[in-house]
Parts: sequence; C-alpha cells; structure tokens
Amino acid sequence: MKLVSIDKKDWEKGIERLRPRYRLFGPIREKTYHAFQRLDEGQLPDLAFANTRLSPKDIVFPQSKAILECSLDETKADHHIMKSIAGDDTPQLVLGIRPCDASALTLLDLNFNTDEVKDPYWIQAREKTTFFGLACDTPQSTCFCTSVGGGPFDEKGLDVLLVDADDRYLAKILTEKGAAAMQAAGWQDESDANALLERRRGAAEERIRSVVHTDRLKDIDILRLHGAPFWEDISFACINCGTCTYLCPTCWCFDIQDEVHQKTACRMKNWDSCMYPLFTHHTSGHNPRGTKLQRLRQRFMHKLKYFVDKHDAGIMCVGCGRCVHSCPVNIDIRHICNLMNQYSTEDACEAQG
Amino acid sequence: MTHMGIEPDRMHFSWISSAEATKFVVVAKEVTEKVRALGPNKHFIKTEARGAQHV
Amino acid sequence: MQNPYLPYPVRIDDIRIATEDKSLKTFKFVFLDPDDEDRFAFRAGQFAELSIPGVGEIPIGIASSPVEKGFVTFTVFRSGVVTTHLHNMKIGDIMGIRGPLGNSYPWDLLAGKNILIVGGGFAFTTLRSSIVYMLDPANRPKFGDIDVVYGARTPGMLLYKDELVAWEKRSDINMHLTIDAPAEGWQYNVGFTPPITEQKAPQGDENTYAIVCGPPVMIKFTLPVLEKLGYAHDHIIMSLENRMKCGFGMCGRCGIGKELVCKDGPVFTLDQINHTPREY
Amino acid sequence: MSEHIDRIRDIAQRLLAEGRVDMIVGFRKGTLPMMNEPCFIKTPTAVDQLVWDSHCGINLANYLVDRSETIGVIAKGCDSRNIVTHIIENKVDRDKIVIIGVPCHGMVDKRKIQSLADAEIEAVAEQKDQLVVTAGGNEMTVPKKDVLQENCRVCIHRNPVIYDELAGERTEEQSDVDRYADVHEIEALSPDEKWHFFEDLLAPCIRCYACRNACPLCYCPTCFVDESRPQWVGKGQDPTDVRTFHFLRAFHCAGRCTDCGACERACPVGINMRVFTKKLEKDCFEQYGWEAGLTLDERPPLDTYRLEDPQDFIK
Repeated sequence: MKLVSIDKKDWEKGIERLRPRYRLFGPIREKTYHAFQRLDEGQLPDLAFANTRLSPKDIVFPQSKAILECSLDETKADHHIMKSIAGDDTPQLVLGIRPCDASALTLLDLNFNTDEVKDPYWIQAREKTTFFGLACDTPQSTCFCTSVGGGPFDEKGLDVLLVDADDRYLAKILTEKGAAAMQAAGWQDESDANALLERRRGAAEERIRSVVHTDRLKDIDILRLHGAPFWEDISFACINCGTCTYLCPTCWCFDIQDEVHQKTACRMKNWDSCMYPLFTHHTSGHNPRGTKLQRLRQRFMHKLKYFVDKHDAGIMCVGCGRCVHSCPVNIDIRHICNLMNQYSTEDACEAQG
Repeated sequence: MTHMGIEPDRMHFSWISSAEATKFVVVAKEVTEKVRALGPNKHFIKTEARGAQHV
Repeated sequence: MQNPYLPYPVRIDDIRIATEDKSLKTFKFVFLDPDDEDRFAFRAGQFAELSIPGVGEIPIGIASSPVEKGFVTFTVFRSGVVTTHLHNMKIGDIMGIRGPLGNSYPWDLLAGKNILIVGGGFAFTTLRSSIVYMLDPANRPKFGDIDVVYGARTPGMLLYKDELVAWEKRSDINMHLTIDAPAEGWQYNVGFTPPITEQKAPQGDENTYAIVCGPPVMIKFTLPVLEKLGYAHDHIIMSLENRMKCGFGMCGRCGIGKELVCKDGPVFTLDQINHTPREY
Repeated sequence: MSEHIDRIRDIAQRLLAEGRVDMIVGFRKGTLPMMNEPCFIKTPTAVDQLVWDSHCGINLANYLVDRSETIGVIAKGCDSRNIVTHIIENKVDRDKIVIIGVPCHGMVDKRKIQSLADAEIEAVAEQKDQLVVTAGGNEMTVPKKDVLQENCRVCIHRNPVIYDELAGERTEEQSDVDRYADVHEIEALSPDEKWHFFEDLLAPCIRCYACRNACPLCYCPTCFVDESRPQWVGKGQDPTDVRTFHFLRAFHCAGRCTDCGACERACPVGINMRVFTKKLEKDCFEQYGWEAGLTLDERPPLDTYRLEDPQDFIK
C-alpha cells in the first residue's frame, strides 16, 4: 500500500486534472451544514467539516431512481415490455467521504451484491465510483465508530485514504481504482510518513468518546430480545418518522413504485423505511408490524441482532451518530444497543418506569 | 393556492345557480380568457420520473 | 448481468373465473420469448411477481405445475390496486412475470415420504401445483401415500373443481373435500377443515409430512389437530405471506426476524417459524 | 432546570399516588445537550425522572391519542391548545386526561444555539433569562430571547388555556410581537417569486415525514400520501410530489394549527414549513377571528357556516 504526499498547493491543480475524467462529488458548505454534492466547474470540496448532514449513500443508492420503463402505446411493437434504463457509465469520484460512511458501503454490499442475486444498479454505481476518504480528526460526541469495528482512519470501502497533515495530505492508496485516480490527478510524490499517519490515527481514535457494547448481542436469543420489556419504554417517544433511516448510511430498505407519464410507464426504486406502517401493510388490512413499538423494534433488532446473526459481520451500524443527532425525540441507538447487549432474563422482571 | 405561487387568475370561485345560465356563460368566458392569457400551466405538472439526483 | 428487477414479457393466453363469487380468476400466461420459459424453470411452492407496467407488481404463488409445459398459470384474488387492474385485463394483453422467487416445498426432503396436504379457501394454488407435480407418472413412484384435505365455504368456492373431481376418482391419491355447510348435490364431507383433518388425515410419523396452506383461522385450528395426530413441528410445512416488493431479499420489508419471507421462504417448517418473531 | 419542575413532580406524584391517572406523560433528560425525550411515568417513585426546561419543545398532545389509559399530561401553552383541538375533534376524552399546565417562557432552538458556537455544544445551563453555553471548552452567556424557536418568539399564548393543575404562576403574554412578519414578506412577492421561494424552501426535503408525525394534528390513520386507491401523490423525490405533500398537509391543518412549531423543530434538514401553516393560521385569524385551541365552546371555522363569513373571493 503506497503512501503519497500531496502538497496542498497541488490540491486544486490535481482536482482540475480529475475533472475531465470523473464526475466529482464532495462536501459543500450550505448555510450551517455540509452536504455531499456534485462539484460544479471550479468548485472545490470543503474539507473542513465534522460530518455531512445526510450520508452520501445516495451517490450510489439514490433516494429515487427510475430503473425500468416501457411504452404503453399499443401501436408500438414493444408496448408493455419493460426495459432497463441504461445507467450512465461515466466514472465518478467522491472526495472527502468519512471512513464511517465508506465502511457503510461494505455493509450495503452484503445486501445488494450477494452470491445469489445482484442489484445491477448498485453494482454499476459501485463500480464506476472511486472513493477518496478523509480521515476524521474531528469526531463528535455522538461518534462511536471505534466500538463497531471501524475507526476515524478506517480504510474499509475506500480506494484512497486522505489524512490531513497540515501543509499536505497524506494519501494512502488502497486499490487499483485509487491508484488510477491518483495518477490522473498527478499526485505521485511517494512518502515515508507512515509513522506520522499512525500517530495521527492513534490521536484521532483517542478522541472518540462514545462507547457501545456489542459483544453479547450474538449470544442472546432472538425471541427473548424481541420480547424484552424495554421496547415499550424506548418506543414511547418515537413518532415513526423516517429521519433515522433516511440519514443512516447503512439503511438499505427500498420500495418499488410505478408511475405513468403520458404514454410511458416507469418503475422506480425509492428509499423506504421500516418506521412507516405502509412498509409492511398487507392488502387485506393486516399489518404484521402495525404498532410503533413493533416498527421501532424492527429497526433496532435488524441492525443489532438479525444482521449480526445473519452475516456475522458485526452490527449494521457504523457509529456515525447521525440518527442520535437528528432524531426529533432523542431516541439514541447507543443507549438501545447497550440495553440489548446487557439484556438478560432477570431484566424481564424489572418494573418499567 | 395563490400563496404558493399559482397565478391568481388561474383560480376562480363562483356561485352559479342552475337557473343562472347567462351568468354561467359570462363566467366561463371570462375564466377562459384569463387562463388563456396566462398560457399553459407550468406548475404541478410532472413530465417524467425525476428526482434521481445522481444518474 | 441478469437484472432481477426485469420481468419476462408474457401474453395473457386465457382468463377463467375460478370461484362462483368471481373474486378469483385464473390467468394463463405464455412467454413472448419461448426461451424465457426455460429461464423461468420453477419448483412447486415458488411464487412470482406479476408485473403490470405503470401499475405495479404483486407476488402470487405459481398455480401451474413444473410438469405442465408451454404456459404458467396464477389464480389471483381481487383485492388491491394491482390485482383489481389484472382482473380487468383481457386475453391478449401484454404484461410481465418476474421469478421464480422464493424457495419451494422441500421436494428433496419429501421424496419417499407420505404427504398430507391441508388447504383452505384460495390458498390452494401452490398446493395444486404440488399435487399435479406429484401425480405426474414420472414422479408418483417417488412418494408414499398422498392425502389431501381441502375445504372451502361452498362448493362454488373450491378452486380447480374439475381436477378435484378427477383426483377423487383416482386410487393413488386420497381426497377429502369439505365445505362449511351442507349444499345441494354435494356428496363429500361437510365441516370446517380442522375437524375433517382430524377425522380423515393419517397419523403423523417420521415418514409423513404435512403441508398446510390456508387462511389464518384455518391454520390456527389445524395446527393443534396435526400435533394431536402426531406430526412433529419439523414435519409441518407452511407457506407464509408478507408484503413484498423486490421478491429476492433486498428491499427489507418481509423480514420475520433474520429470515426474509421472499427469499428464505415463503415455505418454512413450523419448527422454523417457532424460532422467529411472529411478524407475518 | 426551571422553577416549575418541583411543582410538576409534586403534582405528578400526587396524581399517580392517588390513582387519578395511570401514567404521566412528560419529558425526561435526553442523551444530548438541548434534548429531552418524551416519556411516560407509571409509578410515583419515578417522577424524579421528569424534567422541565427550555428544551421541551416537542408537543406532548401528540402522545395522547389512541390510548386507553387515563393520562396526566404536562402541557405548555401550545400543548394545551392542541389538547383542546383533540377534545373538539373527539380524539381525546376530556375525562381521561388530567392537564398539568405549565406557563411557558418559550423553548429554545438548538440550531440557533449551535450556530453561535464554533465547536459542538457540550452543555447548556439556564440562569433565568440567560443560557450558559459550553462549547469546545469555552463558556458563553446568551440571552434566551435571542435563541428562541421562531414560533415561541412570536407566541401570544404562553399560558395553558385549559388545565386541571397549574405548575407555576401565570406568565405575562407577549404583546409587542409581529406574528406574521414572515407571511407578509411572502405575500408581497409576485406569483413567480412565490413559486421559486417555495421551490428553494422545499429542495432539501427528504420526505421523512418528521413534520407530519411530530404534528399533533396529523393523526389520520392513513395519510393521503400513503393512500393507494387512489394514489394522490407520487412517492419519489419529484418536486411536484414533495410540494403537494407539504401544501396539502398544511391545508389539512387549516383552522387547527396552533403554530406550536413541532414540525419545524422535527425537520432533520431545517425546513421552515411553518410558513405554509402560518399563512392559513393568519387567514383564519383575519377572516374568521379564529385562533385554534383557545376554547372548547366554539366549533372551528371550517366546520361551521355563518352568514357573515367573508366570501369576497367568490365572484
């Protein structure tokens, strides 16, 4: 794994070299927050941010994406025959994704890219996208990546890891794709500052203050956790909005919807949320998760138990803290994870306040 | 509706009794002319499935 | 790369009203590209998404049998947006089918075993597929005794009546048809499915499996009967339903615990279901 | 912590101990600065969990519907007005709630406080009308009136309008506020400018429905956006669909909205959707002299007809 030093004086020049080859995305400051956006001509990513308000998952998993279409005009030979809407193959490059958000992509891979079925839209978006991560020096009080198998300098899901080292960036090249982009940018000064990088890593990891415990989740029986009494207390405040799921870099659930525009039918893949009653509502009127307790429990059981049991890849959470920050009623996954992890039958008798 | 930016002349309310044929004709003509003057509506029209930010 | 969202184009070849109240119709589809039929190779118990462009998709169990070639059939209850639209379509209309999806009844495990089928109402579709499959001359020797208990409210609400009558006459399958209340001209059993099962079904043992499909109330009262008859929970096979969209395990809504009804199911043993949250 | 909390706890404890209520709905301390979490308390010994400060902006009237228990609910001015609306709309049985009214001095907007600091806020303490904000290890003192939620800044009903117990002295109502300055600004725009104003306003919307779900008025079993037969609104991110959702929701709140600010507060992307609901609130006030949730004795303007109702929009 090659380490390259990028003098900050060469940063803009390199980005200009990348622009003709890649569709560039990066964090942009908007009023009081940062958001990942397509970088317009001459626009540079603003890397002075804690984390973006929304996760950048929509770059590879858009909130709303037209996937199939066909004509409904019966005079056309191929009417009513759905065809895939060919995706655009233009390579794209995301500058400055945080390691937590990048490692989330590897969790999404477990859903969208399996041995049995592959989502071609996901695969295409993943393949055409190169991720330059920005090692995190400014973790927030709600960050807990180090508890969930990640870290502020974590490399999972990245092609290049950038580390801000004052007057330069240290770029750790992690994949072929990353190497190609580095070459295209003309950033080629090899560096031996591994020790510096490791020092910064250690310092950043120490700055993570939130801790969650996940060690016992795997051993607790699904049905016992499912029937735990604490769900009533936790779910009381929940208003069943989709904020946590839409902001989450690892939430992947989606809906499929048809729309008709004049004589064209279009099938879309839209984000969906387990928080919504409609998510599981049967046509008959029956709803297996008809109460907010059931829906809130589904979200946390999925992330912290079902996923753990199914994939043996830790919990389905990268510790970015967005849901903690943005939940309108302060439902805190750290608290719930710890409650679940320490749950035992004795707790079942405890009176609920 | 006008508060959100629909042109005021596109909106019209009238009480017309079933016996007021003349008023109906007058109002219908007036509304038609006003809407024609505004041209085709640009708002609340979906032409294709948009919304995909990054194709 | 194969696109799992993309349906095979099909033409509606035939539409038959399946029950006297006209709430169910059986649709026969023919693939526009004959090669798609091979790609659609399925086993009894699987389902598919019937896909109507501009309207939506609906997961329906496959009613035809793998041994029936040249077409696929689905019997569809009119209830929601897509099924209502489908009921109004005509022979010759073009639409799509996506699948086959889900697991199937565990045919490898069932080989050499006695099979009890308990069905109620319009959940008989994949059971019909299974019976036709087992009765196929090439397959019949692979199975022991086959018993079928099938109940509906009235004679007119039984699906596939012509076939039921034909099976009644055969000696290699024991049919126990039943309706809720006596009706003129009805020569078979009268009573709800669970008690008829109790009277007619064979005892459970290591070599006998029960496949149960029906409305929740029938399931609720049939399971204790099967337990009484000696069927172990891992010998009771059920097919679950949940709201689905993708049908191949990605969209997330049909989960019951860590299992997804669309991909890990819809067929589960009662034993498996006992170990998952009852969220179906 | 505010001066009201001791009285709130005393009342809650008494109500629970006397068996007058099955549970108290209030706030407990959140896990983040400037956040409290709605909670229920069922035992008299647990009332110490209850908190009351300037971070209780969530409207607790939202937690009263479709419950079988007799509930003691802590209500500031706007909460109490929404409880009145619930009673008028038969969503809550007056006999099954005990209202613990709390005179309110306005709730603070955590985004406004955060925008004053360079670092993440670590703690916010209250000293009467001042907030002591700790961020990045530094302390600063901020007048509370500068960081109030926008709706609280212009609120003229800070005292509960209906209550069974009152947990503090009535506070003086604000009288020198321009309640509709923002609506007037929009009204002055041309149709095209209005259209673009709302287009920009709604561009960040992710349709998480936090605004709808935080709103005590939005209790429909199936919201119109979730209807499938017919499907009124597309489910994607088309701006037409997004706008349809927001405007229709606002219309559904016409004559019912108390400008409690729950929608704006809940929005994870900071959209001020109050500019729609306030326009309708203003119209109801100006045309029918109606403010929602002030009295149990009068029907709201949209379900009554009076000969003198203004009808100059009908030609």
